[in-house]
Amino acid sequence: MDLTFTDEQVMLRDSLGKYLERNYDFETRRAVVAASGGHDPKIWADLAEMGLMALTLPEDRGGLGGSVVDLVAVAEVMGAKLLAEPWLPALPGALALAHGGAGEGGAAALAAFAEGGAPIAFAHEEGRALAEPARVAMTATRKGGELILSGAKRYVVAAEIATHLVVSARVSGAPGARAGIVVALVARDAPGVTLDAYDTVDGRRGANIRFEAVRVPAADVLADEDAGCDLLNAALAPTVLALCADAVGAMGALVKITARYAADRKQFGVPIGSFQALRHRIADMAMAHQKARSTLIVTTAMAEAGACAPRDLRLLKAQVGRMGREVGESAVQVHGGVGMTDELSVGHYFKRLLAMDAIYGAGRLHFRAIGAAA
Amino acid sequence: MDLTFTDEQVMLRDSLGKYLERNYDFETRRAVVAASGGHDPKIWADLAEMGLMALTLPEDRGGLGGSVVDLVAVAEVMGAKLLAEPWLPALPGALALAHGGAGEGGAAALAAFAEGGAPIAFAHEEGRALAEPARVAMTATRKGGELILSGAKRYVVAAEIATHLVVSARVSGAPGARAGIVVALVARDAPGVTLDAYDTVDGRRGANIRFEAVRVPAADVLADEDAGCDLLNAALAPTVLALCADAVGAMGALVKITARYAADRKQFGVPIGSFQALRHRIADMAMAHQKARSTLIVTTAMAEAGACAPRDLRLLKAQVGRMGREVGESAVQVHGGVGMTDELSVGHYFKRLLAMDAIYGAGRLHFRAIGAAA
Amino acid sequence: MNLEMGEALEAFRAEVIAFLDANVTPDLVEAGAKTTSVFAPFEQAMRWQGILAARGWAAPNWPVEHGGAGWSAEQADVFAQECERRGLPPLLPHNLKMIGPLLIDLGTPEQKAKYLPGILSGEDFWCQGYSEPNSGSDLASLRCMAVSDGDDYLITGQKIWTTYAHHANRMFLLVRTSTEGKKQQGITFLLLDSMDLPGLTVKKTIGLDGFPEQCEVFFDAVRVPKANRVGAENDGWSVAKHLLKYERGGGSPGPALRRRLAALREAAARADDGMGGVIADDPAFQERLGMLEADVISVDYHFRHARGGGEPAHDPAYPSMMKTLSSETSQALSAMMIEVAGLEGLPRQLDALAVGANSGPLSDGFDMVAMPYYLNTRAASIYAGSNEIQRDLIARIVIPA
Amino acid sequence: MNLEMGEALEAFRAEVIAFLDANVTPDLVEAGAKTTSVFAPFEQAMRWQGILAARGWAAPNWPVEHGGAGWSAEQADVFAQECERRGLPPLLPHNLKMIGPLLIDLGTPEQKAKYLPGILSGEDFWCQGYSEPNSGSDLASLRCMAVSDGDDYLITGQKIWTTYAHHANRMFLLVRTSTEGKKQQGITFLLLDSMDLPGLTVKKTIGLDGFPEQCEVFFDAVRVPKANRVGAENDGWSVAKHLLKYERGGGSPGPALRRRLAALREAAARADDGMGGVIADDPAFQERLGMLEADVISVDYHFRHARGGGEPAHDPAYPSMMKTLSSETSQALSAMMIEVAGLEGLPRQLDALAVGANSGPLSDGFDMVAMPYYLNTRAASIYAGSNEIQRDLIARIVIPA
Repeated sequence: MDLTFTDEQVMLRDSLGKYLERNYDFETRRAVVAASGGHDPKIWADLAEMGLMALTLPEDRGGLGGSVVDLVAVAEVMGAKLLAEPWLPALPGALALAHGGAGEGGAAALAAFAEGGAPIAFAHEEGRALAEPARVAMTATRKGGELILSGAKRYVVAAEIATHLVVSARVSGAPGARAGIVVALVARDAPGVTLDAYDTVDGRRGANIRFEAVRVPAADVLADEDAGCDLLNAALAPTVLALCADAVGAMGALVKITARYAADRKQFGVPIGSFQALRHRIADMAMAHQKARSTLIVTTAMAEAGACAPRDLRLLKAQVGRMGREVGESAVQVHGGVGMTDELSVGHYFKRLLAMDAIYGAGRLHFRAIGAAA
Repeated sequence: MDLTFTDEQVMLRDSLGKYLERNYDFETRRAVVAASGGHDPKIWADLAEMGLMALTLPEDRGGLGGSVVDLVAVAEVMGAKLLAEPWLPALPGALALAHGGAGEGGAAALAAFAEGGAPIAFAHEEGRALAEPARVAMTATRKGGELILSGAKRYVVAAEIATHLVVSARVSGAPGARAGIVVALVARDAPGVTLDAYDTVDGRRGANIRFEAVRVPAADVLADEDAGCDLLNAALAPTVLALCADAVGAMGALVKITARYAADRKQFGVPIGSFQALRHRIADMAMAHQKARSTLIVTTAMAEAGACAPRDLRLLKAQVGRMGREVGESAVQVHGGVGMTDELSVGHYFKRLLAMDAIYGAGRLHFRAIGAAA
Repeated sequence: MNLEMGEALEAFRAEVIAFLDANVTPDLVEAGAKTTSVFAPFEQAMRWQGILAARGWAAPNWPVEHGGAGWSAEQADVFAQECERRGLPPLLPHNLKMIGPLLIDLGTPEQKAKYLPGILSGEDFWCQGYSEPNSGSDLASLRCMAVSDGDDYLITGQKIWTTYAHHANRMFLLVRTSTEGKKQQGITFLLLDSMDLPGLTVKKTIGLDGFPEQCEVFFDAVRVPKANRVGAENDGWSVAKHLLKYERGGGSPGPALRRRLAALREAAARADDGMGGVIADDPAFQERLGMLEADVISVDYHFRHARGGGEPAHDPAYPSMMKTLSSETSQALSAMMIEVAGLEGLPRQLDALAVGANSGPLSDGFDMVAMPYYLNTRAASIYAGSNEIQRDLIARIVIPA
Repeated sequence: MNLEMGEALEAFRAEVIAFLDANVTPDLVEAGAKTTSVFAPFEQAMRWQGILAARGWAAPNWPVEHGGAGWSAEQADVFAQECERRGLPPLLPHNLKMIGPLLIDLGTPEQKAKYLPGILSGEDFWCQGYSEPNSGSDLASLRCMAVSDGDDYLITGQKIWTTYAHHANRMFLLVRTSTEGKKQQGITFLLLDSMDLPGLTVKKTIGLDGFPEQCEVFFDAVRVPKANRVGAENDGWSVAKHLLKYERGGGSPGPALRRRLAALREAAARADDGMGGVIADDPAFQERLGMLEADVISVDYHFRHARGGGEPAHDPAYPSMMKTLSSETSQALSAMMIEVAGLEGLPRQLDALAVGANSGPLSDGFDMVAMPYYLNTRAASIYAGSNEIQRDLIARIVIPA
């Protein structure tokens, strides 16, 4: 049993970490978020240069053929550095394109993305978040060789800067049925696609998207109703691992920042970190982080070994969400008033963790599914 | 709005408290529990002498006509002093007799009890505890003018020393239906009644009771199927208030004992009560106690004013159960190893609180009912 | 034990309802719905205070001679219930629960005459200058100096976490007038007649929720007459402690908590649960909601128990307990709010949250309010003495010396 | 990252299964089911240890030259899984995870030769004499004295919370040999060859669950050869700290937690929920059970992560974290056990809980075990360094000096 990163992975983490330290301090991030919703073409290009867009795409699709361990290795660093670039939101769309039956348009979009071009936005979420792909409800109908999409998707991050959207929809069956789900590639400016874009609490740009009789040619259907659910799972499983890695990175940063603050900040003539109540709270933060991180690492190793069931992913996602909120709440409390302001990074890490908990299904649904069946 | 006890109530509390301080220290209690399952005829007689058996029975049934506030006033003292006598377990049976259509036998049993005679055991619980009387499932059939009881009751406290049992059963309808429940008085040694008695974790004697075609004459049916559920509620509502008062008394005692221990016990050369982690834990215990107590007092005042709905009682019962477990767990933790032994009163208070939480419906069911409808 | 009920109380309720029918305008209700803090939107909260003051109901608990309503506890509950039912915004506590009661207790006759009318009517709004950058939990270490200059003081220094200072036209504050002796000595309590005094600057602080609620206030030789002192020079700490009594657990937390709980219930009854139903029907949600409601009610009852003369009324730990219990209950409530909102809580909708905004919420009002309220409510366990400080105070009372 | 899987591992599993098929007797399974503590019933636990020792599997993690099995982490997991599946009792940690590894590391060659065989085979059982009435969390303040007398020490004093001392035939303990200098100095680590030495008395302590698990041990001039000392005189504190490493988070908490979780699931699937169904189908219960299971798995993974060479393997806070997390997870689990048992957890069934009892449980085995286990498990956050002490240790590592 080996649960360590390889030397190559460690090097990649180090070089990404150093790059972000040099080029992406908190004030830079603040400026990028304020100016352009978290996306700076220069930083995006640099990340692509490091191979991060191509990292886990298959080699025959212009990728580097990296593993989920590679993905987790870099995503943890991005979370720790609070990267607002839509690398993670672009991941499932790219993976769906890479593993689905993409035609020429799709292949071109993917190749462009891999080289640092526009992200492929993933238009999948509905309602208050889908706890599993089988819950997709937005409808699609077949007409001739085409697919007609009608309905709405919520919280599509980076849709504004994407050239394409990967969209999940249902041609048959009721929400909950694995069969009947299709996945399609849609140009972001295709007729009938309307974006309602907004800032998100965690410094990104999201959009609710309406599809009104949007026509998708057969070549752009990435998976039909027999394969749609599997394709979504294939795209989402690495994404959830990366998302959890990002969150674990953020938690680790919060533990460090908070412990440092407790050592430096004085009240009553002594560091606040000398008060047992705060010491214990910080100890709890450290435990929550370690617990989440070990769950991440072992689950990642299982995924790498092909032994990670949907239940294992649910458990990871739900635990990281729960621990993340705990750690974020404690970080603010230990910081006191200053932790409540927009000035410090603490609140921004916290909101990133909250956003990650909300997406891809509320923790309560995942926990219940775990509790319902061993 | 007046939420204080009257002078008379304060006097009664004081005299009961003083009596128990003089005659019922922890070692005496230990001896009574070990020798006779928590019941000492002399103490029982003294309590009756103080009017505690007759307290809330109607004046026309030999009682003192006291209010639920009187009940709560004395029960809190009993909990604080860890009284193992089955005063509380005998309450619902006596109230059912007092408010039901008891015949001569019932009237005699009640009169005897009021004067310090045998308690009337309440054979009502089934399964893992009934969250409301309407869940009664044990069956009864009518035959001629008689009622025939068949089935089992669980956790009947003081059945061994009772001359009579008050038994709830169902003649029609499914569990959950309010209609169809009867309440009957049964001699404890009636043919077909079998006791399987045991010690309980909180120092009492309980019994599981089987009823095999037990015949009940019409005169001993306290309430028929139209009135059974109401009679049970009339018996249980004051009982739940008293039970919660007892638990609140126990919680208050635990807070005091634990705070005292923290002040006296030294480690690392200082009282353990100087460590902030334990100080905060004790502050939490004190808050839990106060929160439970205020819920008790306001609910009692509402009951006295005739404005206490079943939902209010559920809320009280569930809160007291939850807070009680919290306080008990913390008391043991603060005491450390010595809190884990049978030697100190701490563990006995704790187990009393656990037993009270388990009876009359698990907290989770009460909380859910509260959450399900405003 | 005795609760007042019956006809007289119902007659009073009718009176309240008639008054509300006549005076509540849609912008007030909108302000109530868009309250994402314990502090309601300023303009509407003050307008509503003015309306109530005109009726004599702005500060029902004040002594009647100063404008109180002379209500029984039950009448106060009825009034709170009816306001809660309409979703009206809470009044800001600064005037009515802080500086007003303080001046009634400790102000000079001149101060009372000069300030109380504006405090009650809402013509003035007072902000509170206590915390400083290095004096938060350790408030007594404050260093904002006031130097004697004839009949005046000259104030130099800085305050922080001054809620709504950018809306205020007056301020009460603690300053250091002596550096001798214990740090609690040498503090003085002052009143500022204006926020436009020469040398005074207000700078807004943006919070986690994106809103400016707190401010920094800078003083550069700001001149204040000594007549504006409350209590003796260097005795401001005891004045502040007197005031803290009102601040911590002084008011009932019940109505605000119940109002948010009702909103949570309604939202859960609309919100899809991701499994084809609505969240309100999920037994797991029900169980947790029931636990939360029980806590809301227990906290409310603890307040009532004290008000009804029971043991908590005489418990020195009561204010700290109420502060701790009510802040943590509101935090638990806010956590369930973002749980119900789910993804819909993630868009940042600052514009739509303004009262009178042209744009509506992306999904609905509850979803829009949930996240800002959750984030803002993190402060509840920090301000007015952090909950760690409160637990220390409680332990000091509960654990024998 | 790499997990071993595949045929070789499955062949090993078959070997384990065959061994268990041949050697597991009903009383062992009964002892497993009636384990209401981290400590299994003594007689069966030791018999099972003997059976495993004969096969070379009693202490798989020990160095192979001392009787270890040389298993990979994955093999150890397979063995644990198969034992868990049959509900076998856990082995007692005193011999195998405490004094054994300690002597391997720090014992003299003579001590190793003399003691290790009996430690491994289970012929001997060693109890641990650490705590004293006034030295619990503050262990270093211990006062049980050992006075030099030629080649021997004479021990006088008292130990407390000595688990299974009434079953033990040997003891390792800390004594004070000097009162000079810091309290951590002057402590010596000794081995007792017998519990029947003149002057030695064992008194059982009854616990909350009604069972004697802990003991007091009294020493009145008990004679011990100096050759029975581990480490140097007055250097026992560093010996004890070395041992603590094994005690805190040394073994995997996974198997025991998973076994109890499985029992909880099975019981919930049988237990009426008071509303006409079974508890296992209650979504609220499922949600909480899911959270508990997630915690059980996270704790288990934290252990695996360390064992797999990841960051926790090098984290000085790891032992304290494992101790805290595993103890609090077992407590949460025990709380759900009494919730499922409900009223059926209230009868006190000490007789039926004995292995080989004539009487069965009043309802079923799970209900009988739930309350004693819940009560006993309160100790998990107290012994081996209270969780308050563990959090202090973690904070010392996490917060920069």
